[in-house]
Amino acid sequence: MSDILMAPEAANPPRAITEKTLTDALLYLNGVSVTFDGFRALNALSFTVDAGEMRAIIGPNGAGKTTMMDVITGKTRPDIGEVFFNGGTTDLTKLDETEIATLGIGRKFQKPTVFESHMVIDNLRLALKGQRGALANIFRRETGEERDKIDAIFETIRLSDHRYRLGGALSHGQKQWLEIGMLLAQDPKLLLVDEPVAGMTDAETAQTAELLRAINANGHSVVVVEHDMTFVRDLGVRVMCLHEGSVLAEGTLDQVSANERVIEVYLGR
Amino acid sequence: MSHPDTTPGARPPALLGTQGAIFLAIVLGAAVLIPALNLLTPAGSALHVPTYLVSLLGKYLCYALLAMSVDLIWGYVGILSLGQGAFFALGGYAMGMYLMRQIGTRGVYGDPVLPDFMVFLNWKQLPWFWYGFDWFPFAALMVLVAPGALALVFGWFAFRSRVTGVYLSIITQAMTFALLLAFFRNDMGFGGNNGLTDFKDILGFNVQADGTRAVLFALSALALAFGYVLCRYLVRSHFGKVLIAIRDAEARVRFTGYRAENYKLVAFVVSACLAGVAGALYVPQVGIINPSEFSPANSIEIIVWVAVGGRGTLAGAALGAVLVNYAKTYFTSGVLAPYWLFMLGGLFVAVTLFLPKGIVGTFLDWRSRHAEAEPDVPGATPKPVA
Amino acid sequence: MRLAAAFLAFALAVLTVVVSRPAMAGPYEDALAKFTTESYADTDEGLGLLATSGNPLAVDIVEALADGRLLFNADAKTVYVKKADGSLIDAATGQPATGVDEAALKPVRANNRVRRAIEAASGALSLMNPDPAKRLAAAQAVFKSRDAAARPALETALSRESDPQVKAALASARAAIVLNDSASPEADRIAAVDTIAGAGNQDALALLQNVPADAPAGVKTAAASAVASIQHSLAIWDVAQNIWYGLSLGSVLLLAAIGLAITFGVMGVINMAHGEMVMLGAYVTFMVQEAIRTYDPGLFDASLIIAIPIAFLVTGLIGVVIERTVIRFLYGRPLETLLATWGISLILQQAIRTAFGPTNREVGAPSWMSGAFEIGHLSITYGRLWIIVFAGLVFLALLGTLRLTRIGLEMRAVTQNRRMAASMGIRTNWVDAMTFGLGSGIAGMAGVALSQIDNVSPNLGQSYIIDSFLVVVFGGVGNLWGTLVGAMSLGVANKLLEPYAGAVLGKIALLVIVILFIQKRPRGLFALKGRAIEA
Amino acid sequence: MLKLFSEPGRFAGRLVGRVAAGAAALALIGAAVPAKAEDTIKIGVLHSLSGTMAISETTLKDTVLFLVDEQNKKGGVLGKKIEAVVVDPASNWPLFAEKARELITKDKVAVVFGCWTSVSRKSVLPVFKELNSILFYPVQYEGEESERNVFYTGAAPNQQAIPAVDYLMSKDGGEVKRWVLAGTDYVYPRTTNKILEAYLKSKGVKDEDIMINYTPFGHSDWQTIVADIKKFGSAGKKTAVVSTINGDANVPFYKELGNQGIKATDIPVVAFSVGEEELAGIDTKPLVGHLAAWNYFQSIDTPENKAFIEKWHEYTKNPKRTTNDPMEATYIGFNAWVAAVEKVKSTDADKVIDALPGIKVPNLTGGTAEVLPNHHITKPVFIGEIEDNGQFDVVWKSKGLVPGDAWSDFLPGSKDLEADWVKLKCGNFNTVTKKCGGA
Repeated sequence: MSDILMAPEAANPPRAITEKTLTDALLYLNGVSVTFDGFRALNALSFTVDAGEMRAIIGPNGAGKTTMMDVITGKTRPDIGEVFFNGGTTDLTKLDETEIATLGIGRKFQKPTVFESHMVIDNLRLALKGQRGALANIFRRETGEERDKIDAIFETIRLSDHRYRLGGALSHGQKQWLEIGMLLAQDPKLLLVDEPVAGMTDAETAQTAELLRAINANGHSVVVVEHDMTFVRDLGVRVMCLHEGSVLAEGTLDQVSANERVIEVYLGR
Repeated sequence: MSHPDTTPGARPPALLGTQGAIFLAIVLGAAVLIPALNLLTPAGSALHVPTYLVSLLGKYLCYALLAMSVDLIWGYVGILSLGQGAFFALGGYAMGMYLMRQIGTRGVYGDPVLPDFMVFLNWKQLPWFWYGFDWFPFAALMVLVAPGALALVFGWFAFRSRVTGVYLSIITQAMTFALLLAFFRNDMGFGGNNGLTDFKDILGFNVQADGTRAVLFALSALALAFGYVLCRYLVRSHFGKVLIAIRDAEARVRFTGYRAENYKLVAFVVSACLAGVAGALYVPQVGIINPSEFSPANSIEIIVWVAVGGRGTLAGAALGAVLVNYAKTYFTSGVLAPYWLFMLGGLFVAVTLFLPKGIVGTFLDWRSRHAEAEPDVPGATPKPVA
Repeated sequence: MRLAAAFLAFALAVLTVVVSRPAMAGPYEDALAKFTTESYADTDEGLGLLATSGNPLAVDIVEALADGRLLFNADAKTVYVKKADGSLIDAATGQPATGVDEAALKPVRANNRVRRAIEAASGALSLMNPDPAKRLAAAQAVFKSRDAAARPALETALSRESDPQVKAALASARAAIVLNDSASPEADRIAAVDTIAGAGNQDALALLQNVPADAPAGVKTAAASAVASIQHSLAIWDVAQNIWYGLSLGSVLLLAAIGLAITFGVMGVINMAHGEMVMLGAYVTFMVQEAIRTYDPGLFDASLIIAIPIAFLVTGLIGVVIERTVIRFLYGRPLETLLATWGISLILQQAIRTAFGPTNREVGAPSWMSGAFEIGHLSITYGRLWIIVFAGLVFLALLGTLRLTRIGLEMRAVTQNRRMAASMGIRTNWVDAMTFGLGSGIAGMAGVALSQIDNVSPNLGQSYIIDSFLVVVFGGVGNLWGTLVGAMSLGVANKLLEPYAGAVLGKIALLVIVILFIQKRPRGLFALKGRAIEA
Repeated sequence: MLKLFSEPGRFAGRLVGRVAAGAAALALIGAAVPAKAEDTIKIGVLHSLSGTMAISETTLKDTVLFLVDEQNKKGGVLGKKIEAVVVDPASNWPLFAEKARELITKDKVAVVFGCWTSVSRKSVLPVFKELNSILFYPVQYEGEESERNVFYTGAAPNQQAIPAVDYLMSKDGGEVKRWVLAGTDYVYPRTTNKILEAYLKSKGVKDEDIMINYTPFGHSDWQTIVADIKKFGSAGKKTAVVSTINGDANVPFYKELGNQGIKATDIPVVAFSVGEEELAGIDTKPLVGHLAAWNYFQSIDTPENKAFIEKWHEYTKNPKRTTNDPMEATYIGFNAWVAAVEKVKSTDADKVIDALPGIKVPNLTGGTAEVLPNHHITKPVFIGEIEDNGQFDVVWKSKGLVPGDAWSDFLPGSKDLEADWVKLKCGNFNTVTKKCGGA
């Protein structure tokens, strides 16, 4: 718990983007702008995420949080700006969702989307890292370690008792977890998690925070978009505040929430 | 009706649930019994099945396979093809061309090579695309290749440019409509509106002989059984799970790293080939193939069969095809003849209103409500998609 | 030549303004005799003689023959003209006939051959008719017959003609004669070529292409160059003509599709019964016309105007009923709507078939919708013109309803966010019913227009449903402008393709083009931003 | 079948039972239509009552029922009442074959009256051959066929198309020099136009004076084509259109002719598929003078026709109901069959088929129709001009009767073929190879 709070990069002051960071940064956005007929969703957005880092992103509605995820996952193409992955080796703007996903970027949607008419276990089976080819999957058989992996994930997301229920039959919170579980199954380098605790009870929220920290602990980089400040506090990681499509402030939650302009934006003065 | 997966770490699910077993039992049973009753029992005996009925049922079975091919892509991938009739017809034409070539000099003009319709429109020689069809293996191959290739090209374009929903449905309809117009043209060399007919024999057997009919019936039944097992296997494989996932949340599937378009394409092509086989078996049994098989109305009717039987249940699709077509046969003769369209139309409205999941779908629901059990077929009762 | 002589004689007779006295037994009497033999050949001859006779009664006789009022008694070999009031006039004397056994009278029959003779004769006879329209017809008749002997008559007529249009017609008629008259000097004939070339239409072209072989070289070359220039200009006009055809086809597509743009485009109901709504509209037109024919034939020209609102109400009402009884249970399940409406369409078709019989019903065209006029060499038929206008009006009306009226606002609100709209106190059920009713009603109005150009049979709807869906999808579901542009571009494209590819291949090509286009723009021409109908 | 699905549990043990039950269920389908009493003679009526062809075929269904009614008033045939079995093949060609089979094998009808389109006839042919029954086909068609089990009471091309062209070439017809052959793209127009083309060329018409145009079924936008015809016709030579345009497409075609002001005096259109029934759907005032060639017109003034129309109106309780050529063909076919049955005192197919050639029955236009050895019949040919009342005014009539010719002399493929079911017992005897061609 505490060790994660004291995680080294959490204390670091905001850094300007330099060649050095480009090479070791896992994810690297530079001057990304996206415009939907007139409305600027992203405005010269630049930031980096390092390998193994967990980053929380806050910001009022329309700050461009979801658009940012769309850009990273290839759902939306930026008008200008560069998006690099793996220390600048891969240009994400050239790839489509599938390719980006196979590169190791997993995404959890704001509205939990699991495969409702599949059993929970099948949801995980589908997400499990491995063969993605259509023809090959016709004759695919489930291997022993795949089964073990799934069991492990079930442990992590605490849904072992629900494995044979239909995804659609789960509660909202359980769906959120299942979706996170599916992300784990994909075993991505980077998880993009959009409002994971929306509509969760406080208990569930706390558990989710723990879960994400655990995930981050065993080597996954995580970017969490969330409104819920207590949750962000629970995460206790570097926070970045977006506003009108660009970074407004960055630092620990306390630093950020102390920031004049952030307060202005939030309290709309 | 216990699901094979209820114990952790169970082996992959058995291929057939009870439902499938029953279905196969009936189909295979029919494949044996009907021809037997037709050939072995004397006419007039209570058990005798008249030849008329054999080829009628044979026709139903071809429709059943066709319906199943639609269910594979509509029920499990959410692709509503309003052009499935085109694949059926192409398979039928491939077979029809073989049968035409078999007529040889027995045509009314006694021309050894040219089919009659070419003679009286005084064509001089056989168009290139008719070559090879006198050789059965080639024709049989074309039964799969012609529809398969069309599906491959069409699907490749449509799926990778992510045409979905009604847009996809409408362009599939446009596709079959274009083919309808094309095959109507006598210049195309497929016999125009009259199509191909007056077949003599298939692999040396007279198509009109009772024996041949019985065999064709049995083959149709086997094809249906095979089609069922195939689809069943597909939808229960990892591949099939992805299909259902695509139906329910395509974007999610892409973000999970699957090439949704490839999965759709494979399913689409398989379904087209099944439809082609259905058409190929259909032609020798009804004795004619003509462009009306391409008409969009036909393709819509196929959808209706599936909906009546129960979408996403395979067996239901087949059942729906048989029931609706039997209703058609029954209503179109006798006193009801003038009113049969009322009944058919009424049936469709009633089913959509009162059995939205079709006969089998509704039944499965009813059963899983009573016997606490997971649905036997994954996604047996899909949420509405288009 | 006989006719020719006729024209000459008659023309002179008129010129010298001699009040011709009752003729003795002569050509006129012979002519009458010819009408009593029940042979088209004789009737033809009779018409010739009639004109030569120079008898003032001739005109009446020809007119009477034209509209079947010329009666004869085969045994008595007597001929009578039946007046509009039913009274009989003895053709021989021109005096009212009395004590005629009408039962023994038969009308003199006409076939195409006789009708042609009638046209020629009345043409020659009415070059001086006070009615300019008649004179114009006469001039054109002579232009067709190209009879050298009519030339003097023409020239006098020309010298007296005041109406420019008629004058031009007379001039080209004369030119046509001169051109083919080997007697007249080369200069005149070349001048004639120019006059004809001036007309620059198909007839002129035909005339110039068939210059007699014996014509002097000068004439031939002049004709040749004229032909070239005419062909060139006509080629350009052809494109314009095809575009016009395209627009009119487009307007038909628009009418057929625009109702669907509401039920399918806005509500997301895959409405297979849409075509039947159009069909019902056409049958309403038929019934309205039947009623008018039986009760007040005078109103016939207004029949369509009357039919439009009735069709709208009837089909709209049916639409509301369908929505309330079936569709409303199927919202959010677009495919189920496809099946249900397919069933409904079968039922409606068979219902009409049972009620009206399977055969076509006659829907007449009001006078203001028949005929054509020319702009340059662009021939425009009134029927098509009005349909285009009507389509435009319907489109604007619909646009207005959606944009400006309260119900329109509520419709858009409901389609964009049902629950929000409901929470704002909009009666979504009612709005749904109204929307579907509106769509159906508009389809009905389209039916009124389509009844003018297509079969009024139970199958009417089927022939439009596919094109309608194609138009809506091509234009972009849920966007009226898309439907407009889609319909028009498909129409024009079709008509521009047709001359080269032929009707069938053209259509096929168009379908393929649409399929490929959808690949490029999977949401149609005018993709709806934000929440498109994701059926 | 449903019930089978509702049985839960493992199936292996019950396999046998289920199969039996399944077979039973299927067998039920067979038993669906109960057998009828044998004191009547059954005849089949195979005309579409729904779908696109209902527009034309429904009338023929009524005609057969009307004729049966008349015949039964006279005591039926062989002292038995005739019972008509009506089915609806729904304009669906495979369904035609299915229904034909049903009529013959299940209802055991002695003869079938039916079909309109060539494709429906082609579709049922194999069935009639296989089950050796009789079909009376009442519609004018492309010829090029003569089957033992079929009797063609409609016109062959030489009984309709060629006389019409001859008429237009004559002085009365307007000495036409330039021809537009416009048709719907299917076998009948294709063949007819091939024949006409050959015939016109044999009459010295040049290629550039023949324009051939095909349109799809139900073609509704005729602007371009009518404009083309107009252009083609304004080349200074007398032009006519020979229309083999089928059913539904005619109404928009004629409406367009009217709109573009093509008068019969300028470019007459002679049609082979437009009868009183089709005209009922059009305002004929703009069409006066356009022609049609048939072997019967409602307007023909003979006592037989008067009586027929009177009874027809009585039967249909509709004094406006029109009659047309295919109706007369049905009338002839029906009476010919009755005569043949009475002659051989049996409804046995073989006997009747052999008896039919040579049978003479009165037609409605004052002549007699004789069934020929090639299973076609003799017919008079009439050419009528459309009148403003939707009827035809007969302007030409053939001298005497024209025998139907199964194989056209103007087609290379068929000029050597000859059909004779009496002497040669062959429908396509090749006079060159002296062999019977077909199977």
